[in-house]
Amino acid sequence: MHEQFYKSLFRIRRVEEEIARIYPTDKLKSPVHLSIGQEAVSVAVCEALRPEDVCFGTYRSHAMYLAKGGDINGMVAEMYGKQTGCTKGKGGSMHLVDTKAGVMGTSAVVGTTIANAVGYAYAMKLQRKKVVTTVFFGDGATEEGVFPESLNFAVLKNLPVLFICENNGYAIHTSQAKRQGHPHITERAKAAGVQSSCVEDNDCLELHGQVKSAVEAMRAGTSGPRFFECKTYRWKEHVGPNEDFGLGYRTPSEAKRWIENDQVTKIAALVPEATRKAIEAEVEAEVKAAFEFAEASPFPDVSELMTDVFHTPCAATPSEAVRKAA
Amino acid sequence: MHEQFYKSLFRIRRVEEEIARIYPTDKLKSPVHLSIGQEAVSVAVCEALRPEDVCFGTYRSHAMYLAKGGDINGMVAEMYGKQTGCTKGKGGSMHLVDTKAGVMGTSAVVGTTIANAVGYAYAMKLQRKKVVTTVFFGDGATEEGVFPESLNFAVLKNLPVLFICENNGYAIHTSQAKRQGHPHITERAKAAGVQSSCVEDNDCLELHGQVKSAVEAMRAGTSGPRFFECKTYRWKEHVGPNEDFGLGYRTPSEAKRWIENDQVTKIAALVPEATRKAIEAEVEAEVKAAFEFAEASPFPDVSELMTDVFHTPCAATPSEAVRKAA
Amino acid sequence: MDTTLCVEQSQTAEAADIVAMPKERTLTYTEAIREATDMEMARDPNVIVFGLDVDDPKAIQGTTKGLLDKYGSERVFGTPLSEDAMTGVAIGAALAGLRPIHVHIRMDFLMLSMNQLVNVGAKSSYMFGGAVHVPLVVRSMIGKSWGQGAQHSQGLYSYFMHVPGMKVVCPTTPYDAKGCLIEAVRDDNPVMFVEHRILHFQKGPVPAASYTVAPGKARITAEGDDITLVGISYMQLECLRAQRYLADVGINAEVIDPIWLAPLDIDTIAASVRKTGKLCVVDNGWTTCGASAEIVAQVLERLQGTRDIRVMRMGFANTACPTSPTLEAEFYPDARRVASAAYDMVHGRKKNWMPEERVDLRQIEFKGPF
Amino acid sequence: MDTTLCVEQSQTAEAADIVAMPKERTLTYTEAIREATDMEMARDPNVIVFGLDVDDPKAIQGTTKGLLDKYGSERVFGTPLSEDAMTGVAIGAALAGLRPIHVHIRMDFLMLSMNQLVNVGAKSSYMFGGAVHVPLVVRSMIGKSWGQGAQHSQGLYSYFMHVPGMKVVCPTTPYDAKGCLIEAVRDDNPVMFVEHRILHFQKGPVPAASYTVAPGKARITAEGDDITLVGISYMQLECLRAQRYLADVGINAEVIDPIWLAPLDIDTIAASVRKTGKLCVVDNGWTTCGASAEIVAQVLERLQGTRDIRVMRMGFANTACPTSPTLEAEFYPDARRVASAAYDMVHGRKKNWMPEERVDLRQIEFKGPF
Ligand SMILES: Cc1ncc(C[n+]2csc(CCOP(=O)(O)OP(=O)(O)O)c2C)c(N)n1
Ligand SMILES: Cc1ncc(C[n+]2csc(CCOP(=O)(O)OP(=O)(O)O)c2C)c(N)n1
Ligand SMILES: [Mg+2]
Ligand SMILES: [Mg+2]
Repeated sequence: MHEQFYKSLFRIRRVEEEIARIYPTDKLKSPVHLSIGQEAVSVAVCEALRPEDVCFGTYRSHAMYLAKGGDINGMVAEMYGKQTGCTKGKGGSMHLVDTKAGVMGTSAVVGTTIANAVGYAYAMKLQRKKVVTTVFFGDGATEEGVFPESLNFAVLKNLPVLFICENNGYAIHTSQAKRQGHPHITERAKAAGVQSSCVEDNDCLELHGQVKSAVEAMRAGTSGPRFFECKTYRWKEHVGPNEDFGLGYRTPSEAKRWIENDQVTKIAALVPEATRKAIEAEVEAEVKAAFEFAEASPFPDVSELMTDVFHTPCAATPSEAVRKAA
Repeated sequence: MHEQFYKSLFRIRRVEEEIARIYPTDKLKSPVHLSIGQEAVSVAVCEALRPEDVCFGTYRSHAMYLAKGGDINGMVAEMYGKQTGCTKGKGGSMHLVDTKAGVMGTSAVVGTTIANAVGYAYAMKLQRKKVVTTVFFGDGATEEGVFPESLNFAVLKNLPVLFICENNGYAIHTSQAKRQGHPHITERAKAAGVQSSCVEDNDCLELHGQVKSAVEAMRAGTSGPRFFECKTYRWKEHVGPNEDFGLGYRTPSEAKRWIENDQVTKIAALVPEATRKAIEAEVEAEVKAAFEFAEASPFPDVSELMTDVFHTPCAATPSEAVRKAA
Repeated sequence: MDTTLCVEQSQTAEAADIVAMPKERTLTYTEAIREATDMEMARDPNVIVFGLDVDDPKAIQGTTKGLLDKYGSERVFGTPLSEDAMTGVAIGAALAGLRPIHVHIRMDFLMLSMNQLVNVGAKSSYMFGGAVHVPLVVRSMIGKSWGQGAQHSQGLYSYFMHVPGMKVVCPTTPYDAKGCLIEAVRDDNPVMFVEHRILHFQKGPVPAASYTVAPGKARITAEGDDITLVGISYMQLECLRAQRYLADVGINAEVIDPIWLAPLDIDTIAASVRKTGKLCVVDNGWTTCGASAEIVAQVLERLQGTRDIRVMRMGFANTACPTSPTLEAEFYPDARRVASAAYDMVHGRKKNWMPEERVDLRQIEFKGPF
Repeated sequence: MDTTLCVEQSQTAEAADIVAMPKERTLTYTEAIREATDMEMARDPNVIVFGLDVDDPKAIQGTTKGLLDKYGSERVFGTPLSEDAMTGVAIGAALAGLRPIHVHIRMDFLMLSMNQLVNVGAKSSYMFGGAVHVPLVVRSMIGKSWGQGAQHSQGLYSYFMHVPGMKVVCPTTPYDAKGCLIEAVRDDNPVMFVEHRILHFQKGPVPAASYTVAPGKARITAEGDDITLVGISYMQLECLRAQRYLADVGINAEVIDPIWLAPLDIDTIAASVRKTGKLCVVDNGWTTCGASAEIVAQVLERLQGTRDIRVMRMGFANTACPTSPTLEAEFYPDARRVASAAYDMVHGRKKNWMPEERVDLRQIEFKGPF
């Protein structure tokens, strides 16, 4: 188990580090919202899920995409704007998708996928599929009306949906306390009737344990929606490859405790060194290959501009007036 | 005090009974959402307010409008669609306003005025005015995202705003339990950080007492927002003048306990008979006069159609091309 | 409304059987919608119907009546008052392969759903590179008269024409209501299905069999050479009435019902204007950046350089809808005012002609409360 | 962009002093906005500024920089992520006599505010019979390039032109940014103030004094007789560049900046088209039911029967905005494509001419992350 966790954590970290490294070359003309520091949440949750389970996310979902099994080549190529990207260069870093892996899409408008996940879960329940639907979102998203509205419906219909709030304490540069009159998200979820808990300290294994039993209960049909507030921390700037302590809205000393508690390092320590080395070598090769794949891939042809607007091409406009009935 | 309460309650009841009586004549070409049975909430709250305090409401706000001191003639004439109506025939029964009396407007889209009231309260606080802003809304409105969003901002800024939820158990024909996974509105308000309480049984005096001390604390600057869930019951159909037990979504027996607990009757019993009679005579005359006023008033001239779209007339389109600078 | 108008044969392969069907069966618009929904629900277990009050005793003017009993509360359910999230739920369910019909009793309330509709529903197919799609139908109704007022009367469909990725349909007859709804349910993309509360009362022939009315095809509902009247949604009725008034004075108006606003059958409209040289678009919404602006612009784009044309747009007065009957009457175009304007266009100048009201062409009176 | 363009004198009484001011002072668009806000906040204690991140270190591209220190956190504050309620709060505050400037870093997010804007803000003055009014300014920004994509790139101002009761302004120069914002703040009605992220980088002359740029007045930014180019928002820049390309081949394009889309100065546009006979509207949004449809329709309504005209609309491709640079380039009109289209219009047929890119007319490159 630790091997798997470590591989997933390390892989996410390395992909994002590579993104950050390459970013200054301007080859990735894409806004990138890095998860560095927050990988533990996605890994803890996705390791409790099966391939057929489904996740929705946000613009900050590189970690979820990879943890859930999304194709690494498709993701990196997408950031390069290449035809081989997971959306063929149409969605970019904020709209990752890999339906085969159960990544049902991410959104750049805060909060939107919360409701989409609930609808997806409704469909799964109606179709008697034992699929668990998960949605990842930030602390800021809980301020949007769609959050309580979605919780209410999930409770009303007792849906197997997992709400994962990645509380990194900030929305862009504004702290939770400056945005929430009563900054206790878990309490609000409970008041909506959702069984909820809060996991402090970005603790990957603790969160995993709790999520696992929640997911099992959902599969067994003995649990409705569940909410987890996952305290975590973003190491880099809100969007882009750099650190941002210079901006002054937060301090390096605040970050210190989170960095010391880095889950990539923590879980690494639980893996025997030889295994760890092998994992790392494997991941490095995979990451390298993904970036090479992306670089080598072609840009989409301009003929792609107008495809996919509709799922089936819009019926051609008839060229003669429609006959009037006799 | 009981005299005043009774007068206000009886006056609202009688105006609405008249509306219901006249409705079949089709003179009131206006949807009417009667408050009959729910008057106690508006009276309990408005009797704790001063004329300069401000209220916002919904399409079901005849009671609030009258209890807050809105002009009775303007209201009845408005329902008749007359020029003398409180919005000159432009808003109808769902958009009552009387700024002089502190009735700042009502809305036909559920939930909208909750946020408007919070904004108004923000302005009052910024301008150092000792005004309390109140908003009335139904149990259904608490399902709209605007409700928790508004509570959060009110708490964040510690605003003197009174949230009055008239919980009549239904949204149109759908019971609260069919719409709310966890039908405990007060709990949700508390989880948002608002000091909240629930008053059962449509109890006018009990509610008044609680609201009065809340309002006094707000004026003294020692209280932020307050929330009251007021259990009450609508006797008539959702919209229109009739009873609707025939529809089958609720039963007369359910209504029985509320009707037996009618606050108009209850408070009447606390007023000496002679005073009561005098009040009733006075009210009857006033109501009669209001309907006569409405009947006698002219319809708006068609020239009114295009006035008031903008507060100051839109600048005329210039008739020559604008000179280019040299 | 003349029930002999508007029945078109064999628009689709499936509709072939219809030709053989007796034409007499008459339904109201609401019954046609109910029947279309029922048939699609029976055909496809993925079709579900939800929205505020779809399962209540009034069943959305009867359009969802009986569906709860027949299909159960998992496939037919009322919702909390949460338009934003419920639209997101509808999209999520559609992503999972359901074909939701999400019902709104007023188009005005869609303003709470705009984020999900514009930013998610309309864009998902494209922004995910075709990996997903959103087979969603949104039914919404336009109110009119009896003091509906500013917030219960809007026809805001141009918002959904504006954004790529959605289809928009405004059927005006029971026949089209049924055929377009079936088509919309089967479409793999978000379709905004626009109803009008006054159209709900219309009766007309509706085949019992299943049939579809294909997107992007307008219908010529009356032929004529003198002027082209395009009537959208409820205004189609007023245009047909105006056509009668005009016929009384020897003017032959061609009346077109676009049915689908997106995709829009500009071919049919432009062909008519090529013939008549005069186009009056009567819309059931505001004209500024509305469907009428689009139709006028497209017709000009088509016909420029080929012939001189005259155009006119009619629609809601450029204000919020007032409630007083005197103001309301002035707010909306009606048959006589359409006829009067068309008369002026045909004569090339202001003639101040207004037909006497004909009893048989009077508007249906809607009696409240709602 | 040519900084000698676009300074207009004495549009208002107040602007009289400006004539005497030295013309050299140059600001960026963002500085102009910041200055306008600062001056209005100093002038009127009822002016407040709020919105997500207005008080954060980046201060909305600097447009709100320093205001928090100067006016305090009661008048300048960031908000929760609650666009719906915060728009309602803005309206409520405006009803109470404040003059809020509500800032949104993306126009796309306004889809969450539509209910309050369309159903409450735009309608309150009318539906309450003039008893109240809503002196609100909504600032919103359109994104472009660097993979902003489907949900961070929309120019949805036609939604606010459609609904009566709102004004809409899209200033394109620092001069107009300042003058229009001051005007918007003083207007007693809701004003949608539309910015563009690329325009933010523009520099131009901005008088230090206070002045207003009045609603309903377009500006002719280049004179010419051969064709009229109307460029909206950022597309004004592309039109001015196209004008240069066309000048190189002997075509004199008249370029018009409508500045205000509601009220729209159709007089100026129609007068130009009366002269040139050719109108190309280049919009920074979709064309269907967009501002370009409205302008084309209104020009035709004005000029029909007086002269033959040719029209063309250019705007976003009819799809959501893609992120890949190759597709993005195709999605937007640009100077060379505008020039090419105008060239065809002037020559009356397809000529397949496309100017060589001139270095001095190249687009500003926007470098991400955002
Ligand atoms: C509806 C909406 N409003 C505002 C924004 C701008 N925005 C982008 S990310 C963000 C912060 C979100 O914070 P949170 O939900 O905590 O997620 P995090 O970025 O911390 O992961 C904001 C305000 C947006 N994308 N969508
Ligand atoms: C946003 C919105 N959605 C739906 C409606 C339709 N509608 C009108 S009243 C109503 C019920 C509201 O219930 P509640 O808030 O409990 O108020 P009550 O009528 O019981 O006083 C509904 C759903 C509306 N007016 N606005
Ligand atoms: Mg966060
Ligand atoms: Mg209720």
